[in-house]
Amino acid sequence: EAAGKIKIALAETPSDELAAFFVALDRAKANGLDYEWTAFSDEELAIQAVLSGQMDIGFGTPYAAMQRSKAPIRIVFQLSKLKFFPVTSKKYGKLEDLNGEPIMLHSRGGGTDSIANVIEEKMNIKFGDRSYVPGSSNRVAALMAGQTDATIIDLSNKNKVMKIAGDKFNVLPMFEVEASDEALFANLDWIKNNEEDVNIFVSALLSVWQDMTEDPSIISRETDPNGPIGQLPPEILGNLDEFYAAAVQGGLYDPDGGGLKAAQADFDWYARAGQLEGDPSTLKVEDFWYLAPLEQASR
Amino acid sequence: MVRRSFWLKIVSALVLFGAWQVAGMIPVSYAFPTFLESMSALARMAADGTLFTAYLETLRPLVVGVAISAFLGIGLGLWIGLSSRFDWLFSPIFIVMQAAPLAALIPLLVMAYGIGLTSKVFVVCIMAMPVIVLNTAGAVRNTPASLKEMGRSFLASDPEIIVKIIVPAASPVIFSGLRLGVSAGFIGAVLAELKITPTGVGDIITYSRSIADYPAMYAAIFSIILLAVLFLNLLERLEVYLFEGNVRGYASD
Amino acid sequence: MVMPQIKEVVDVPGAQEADNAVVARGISKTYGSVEALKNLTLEFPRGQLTSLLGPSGCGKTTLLKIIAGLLQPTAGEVEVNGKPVTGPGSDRAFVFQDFALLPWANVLRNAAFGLELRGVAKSEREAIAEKYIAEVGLKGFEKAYPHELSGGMRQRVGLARALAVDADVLLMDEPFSAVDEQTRRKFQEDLLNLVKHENKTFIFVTHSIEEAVYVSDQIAILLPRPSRVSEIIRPADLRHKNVDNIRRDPEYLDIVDSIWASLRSYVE
Amino acid sequence: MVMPQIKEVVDVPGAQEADNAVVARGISKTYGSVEALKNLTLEFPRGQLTSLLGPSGCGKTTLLKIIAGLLQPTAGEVEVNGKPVTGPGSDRAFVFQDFALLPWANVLRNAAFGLELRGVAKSEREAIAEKYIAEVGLKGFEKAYPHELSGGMRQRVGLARALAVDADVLLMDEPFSAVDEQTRRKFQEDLLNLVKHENKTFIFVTHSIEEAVYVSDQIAILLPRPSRVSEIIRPADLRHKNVDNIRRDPEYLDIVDSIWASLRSYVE
Amino acid sequence: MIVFGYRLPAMSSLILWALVWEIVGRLGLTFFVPPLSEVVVTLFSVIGTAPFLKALSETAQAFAAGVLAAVLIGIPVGILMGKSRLVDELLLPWVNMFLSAPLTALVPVLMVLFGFGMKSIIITTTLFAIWIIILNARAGVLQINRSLVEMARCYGANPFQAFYKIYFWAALPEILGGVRIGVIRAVKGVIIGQLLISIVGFGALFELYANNFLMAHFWAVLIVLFAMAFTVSELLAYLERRVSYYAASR
Ligand SMILES: Nc1ncnc2c1ncn2[C@@H]1O[C@H](COP(=O)(O)OP(=O)(O)OP(=O)(O)O)[C@@H](O)[C@H]1O
Ligand SMILES: Nc1ncnc2c1ncn2[C@@H]1O[C@H](COP(=O)(O)OP(=O)(O)OP(=O)(O)O)[C@@H](O)[C@H]1O
Ligand SMILES: [Mg+2]
Ligand SMILES: [Mg+2]
Repeated sequence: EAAGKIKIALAETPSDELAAFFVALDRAKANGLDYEWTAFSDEELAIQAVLSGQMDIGFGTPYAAMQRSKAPIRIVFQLSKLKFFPVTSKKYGKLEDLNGEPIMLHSRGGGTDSIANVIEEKMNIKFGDRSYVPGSSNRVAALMAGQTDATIIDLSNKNKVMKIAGDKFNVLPMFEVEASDEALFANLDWIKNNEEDVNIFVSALLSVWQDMTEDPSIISRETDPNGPIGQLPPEILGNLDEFYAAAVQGGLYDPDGGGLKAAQADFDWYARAGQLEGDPSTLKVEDFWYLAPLEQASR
Repeated sequence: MVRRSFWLKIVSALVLFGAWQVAGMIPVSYAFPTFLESMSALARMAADGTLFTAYLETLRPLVVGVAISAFLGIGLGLWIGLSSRFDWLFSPIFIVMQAAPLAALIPLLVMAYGIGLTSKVFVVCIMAMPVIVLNTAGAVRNTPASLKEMGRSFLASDPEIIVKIIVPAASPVIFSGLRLGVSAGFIGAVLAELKITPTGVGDIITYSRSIADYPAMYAAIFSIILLAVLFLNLLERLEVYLFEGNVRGYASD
Repeated sequence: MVMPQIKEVVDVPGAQEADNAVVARGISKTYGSVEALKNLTLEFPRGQLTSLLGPSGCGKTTLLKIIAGLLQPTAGEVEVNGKPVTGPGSDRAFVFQDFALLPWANVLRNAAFGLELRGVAKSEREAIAEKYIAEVGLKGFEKAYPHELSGGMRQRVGLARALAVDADVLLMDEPFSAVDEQTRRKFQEDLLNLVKHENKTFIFVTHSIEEAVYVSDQIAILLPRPSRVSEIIRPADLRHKNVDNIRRDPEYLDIVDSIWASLRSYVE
Repeated sequence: MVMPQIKEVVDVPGAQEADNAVVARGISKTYGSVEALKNLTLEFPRGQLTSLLGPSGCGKTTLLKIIAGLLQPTAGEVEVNGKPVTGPGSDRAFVFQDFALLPWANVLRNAAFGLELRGVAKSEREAIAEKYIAEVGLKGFEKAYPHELSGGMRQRVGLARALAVDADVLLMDEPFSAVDEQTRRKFQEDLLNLVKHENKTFIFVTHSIEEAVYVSDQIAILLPRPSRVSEIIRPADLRHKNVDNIRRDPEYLDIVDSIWASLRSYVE
Repeated sequence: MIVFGYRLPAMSSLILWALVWEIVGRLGLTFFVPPLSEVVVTLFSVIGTAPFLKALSETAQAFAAGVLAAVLIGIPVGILMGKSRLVDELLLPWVNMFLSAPLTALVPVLMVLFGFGMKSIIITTTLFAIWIIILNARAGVLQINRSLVEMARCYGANPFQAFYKIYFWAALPEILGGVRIGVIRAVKGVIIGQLLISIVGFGALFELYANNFLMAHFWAVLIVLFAMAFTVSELLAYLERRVSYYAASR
């Protein structure tokens, strides 16, 4: 079993945002990692798949699942940070203007929901009705169709909107968020049985994340033209460089792969957001993160 | 006979729920609760009212969509069945619609009609309508010619022939279309709540899943299936009530 | 049971030509390429029963439907009570070969259906229907549905429905085909009774030579497709004879035999 | 067409009691609460045709199916050729009231179906079937499908199938009910021919008194439910008489009348 | 419809609707509906590419396996239910329930029970198709002319012979009708499975194109799917017509 392919559960279909991840996978493969991947429609499914042992390693931020279910799930790498942007019509100029106003978010209990909770707390405001539309691109469509005046969307969609119709919308200034949006996690028992694979994987990720911070264009250069990213329609591929340049600049990716720092930020964030119970300071990092592979890779 | 079939139902239900309970106890997966856990979650949600507010939300697009599909679908079906011109023009549309995997269209609907009631009603209609229209049209076309002739020979007017002969004669097939349509409508409503905006029962399912409250998720799934089955039984009652003579016994008895 | 008749008048062929309830003149009917009827002319005297006899598929039902106004002839015309037929009318009632009962309606509503379509009030039409249901021997089955009846009983409901609308002309397409021999005999006697007591004109399709001879005032023998009338036979009035003996009456048997002789040539 | 027979032997009732192909002893049959047959005993002499006559629903089909081994009697037993019946057997063949042809198979396969089920090789069974198809007058229709045939032709396919398996006993349930009167007469004559030329035992259900009298060696009249045999009539052999005249033969008419008299009491 | 004495083929009105589409697309009312011509051009550019062929083979495999399972299990079960009252009473309520239950809600359960790969998608497909196949096969057997069965027994058929020489053929028109509807439902099932379980095959393409507003691509793949479903269902409808000659006279 341990010698077989490791099974990776993605939380979305391969697209520009996953290009860096696939570059890392290619590097890991060159170092002897044997893998296969499956895309799920959302992160909850990926978590479920790892929980039930059908997948080895998954995408997402499974804090709630870790606290509630008896399964020993641990995070090993922070893939991206919660870089989301409140985008509104010209009606609003700053976050405080949204007090009592309706807002459109991804899903109840999801990342954008927690961002909204934290905004409420930090700005001391209260949003009006929250409506939920999964998928940033769908929220962009709703925004452009005038069905909502305020939403929270991810970096690439923010860039898209502002490129198409920058004159009609505002990106509200936001405080910095260090918490994880996507992280790589797996069952602790599995990790221990496959220590070597995990190490190769985390090292590859870390090296890509660091190289990318130096030069975002390595992603498009290293992308395998026959891989899942290389096969995307040219309309999408053409934007890779632009996307990663903006992402690195916007601090979407942590060149250190998260670790202790990210764990603390997450506890703080997800406790405020209501996904973790209890006082953040009493939570133990080793109950949620398994830091050994990252430490080994940083050495 | 009635007693036996009743007991068979009970026994088969017990077997199924028992299997569920056992599978949950093994457990098959951390994400698979037992039957009893799920039922207590159901009771909890029913007691604190979550379930009812959720269904208020879910039933709105469903009822509106099913009502629209039923009226429009039967009307269009009658029309298509009666006029060869409309048959030519419209039935291919519904045949294509029936064959189409409309789940894929949902993102488009969201873009076109937003996330409100409209697009959910639309999803329900799109799922439910084709089978209602096609069944009605087929049944109307297949009305026994001799009954229509009988009506004419006893001087029925055209509207009378439609109301008193064609519709009742077509009613079993229309109702089976309605049944399939309503069930497709339920699928559409749940799909809309899973893929468009998580409200109502779809919200309970996705939210429970995101906070890893699996018993609640299974309870919600169980309740919607139960509701669909109850709804369809109601429809069957209605059919029996409206067209008593259509109920014939077992062919084999 | 009909008692022996002591009516000694013998029909002279052609004696009633003056008063025809229905006249079909030069009727042709083609279905696509199938020529069912060809230039058929036939008169149906008022108050009498005319049988149509002929091989299967020769066009008897077609002729009946043309008279009923349910089908348009390709050529020729039908007159009922002197007026040309353009469509179904309240002066004619049809008893269908396949019964044509509404399966979702009970016996009472089925029997009253003709009246319902004529706008007769519910209580009134049900009273009338009940009377005729009793008359065809179905009393007690008013609430039953067609699928709960035997073939013969269903046929009788169709009969009651046609009788209930009180039309001048009754078009009956093999009305006794589904009932067993014993019941059939009873019906034949009832039919004779009807013909005698009500001044209605009956047009009757049957496959049974004996039945035709037994119940008819006039028998039209049709040729196979394309159909014309090959012969018209007017059995002498057999009704004055004892019903129980009629089947051994030489006159009756002569007619049966002559019809048989002219029909058997079509059976290969 | 069967030519007049010059066979002057008159059947003496009881003369052939010694050799019965089928014996039904004390048969009772209840369906749930419906008592269809009650303690019915009847013997079927070898090489003869026995008709069952009785009101609709009296249990004629039930008796036939019990003899065929398709139904288990509630009480009593049936012996065929001296051996008790426990299920269907190759010594009996059934001609079904509704033909029971395979609609997806052509005439040839239908006629050969009984042999097919017995595992006879294809070429052999088709040769046999072809012979019987020709015998029932369907030569040239081997490749036709049942829906392309008229009712009478379908009936003959069923007959050919039953004949092809060469069973001792032929059980025929209203075999001529679906054909029109003209064709029916021809079939009756063919049947008489069969009885004469093949040493088979026929059990024949019909609703027509005339038909029963015309074709039978012995007629069993059944009472309404619960059915027993009320009377056995052995018409004197009418076959020596001219077919064309038989219907006016006083002997024939006497028998018809006496049966009619005993049956009419059940028709209200 | 008959125009100037010429009978228009049944599906020819689709040409008219294609024209309407083209006009709506050209008017540029909404970017969700690009002109049909553009979609067709995109279709040809997409159709030979590796992702498309991969999606096609993934979808076709899941679909074929799901339908095959539904047919192989559904028909015998349906026939058995039609034959045996006990089996019928045992299974019918469940079959009816699953026919009308919103199967989409069950998909998450399937994922847990059967995993997240192809297996679940195949099972989803099967679940969408099988119930109507069972019900139709059952209905076909229930309306079977009882004398055909008796005839077979009478001429010495064993149960196995009765099954494949009588029951199957006698119920074939209904069975084919059920398979046709089942196949149509299976297309929906396979796509729903691909969207809700793991994102593979055409489901993945739809998701990708919709997320990136590639409308012409989206419609192009949708057309391919329409065409596939339509072809399969018309093929079965043709078979149905082949046996309809005896459907009315059983
Ligand atoms: N709607 C139709 N379309 C085409 N042909 C028809 C139609 N109706 C009847 N026919 C043909 O017309 C001929 C006469 O049919 P019709 O029903 O009048 O016969 P019939 O004398 O009543 O026969 P039967 O004694 O069997 O009832 C038949 O050959 C039949 O095939
Ligand atoms: N499968 C059954 N279940 C219950 N009752 C039955 C069944 N088959 C027949 N009967 C009843 O048994 C009686 C005899 O039926 P059977 O079919 O033998 O009559 P029959 O003499 O052949 O009548 P017919 O002349 O109408 O064909 C009828 O009253 C019928 O209602
Ligand atoms: Mg006719
Ligand atoms: Mg019978």
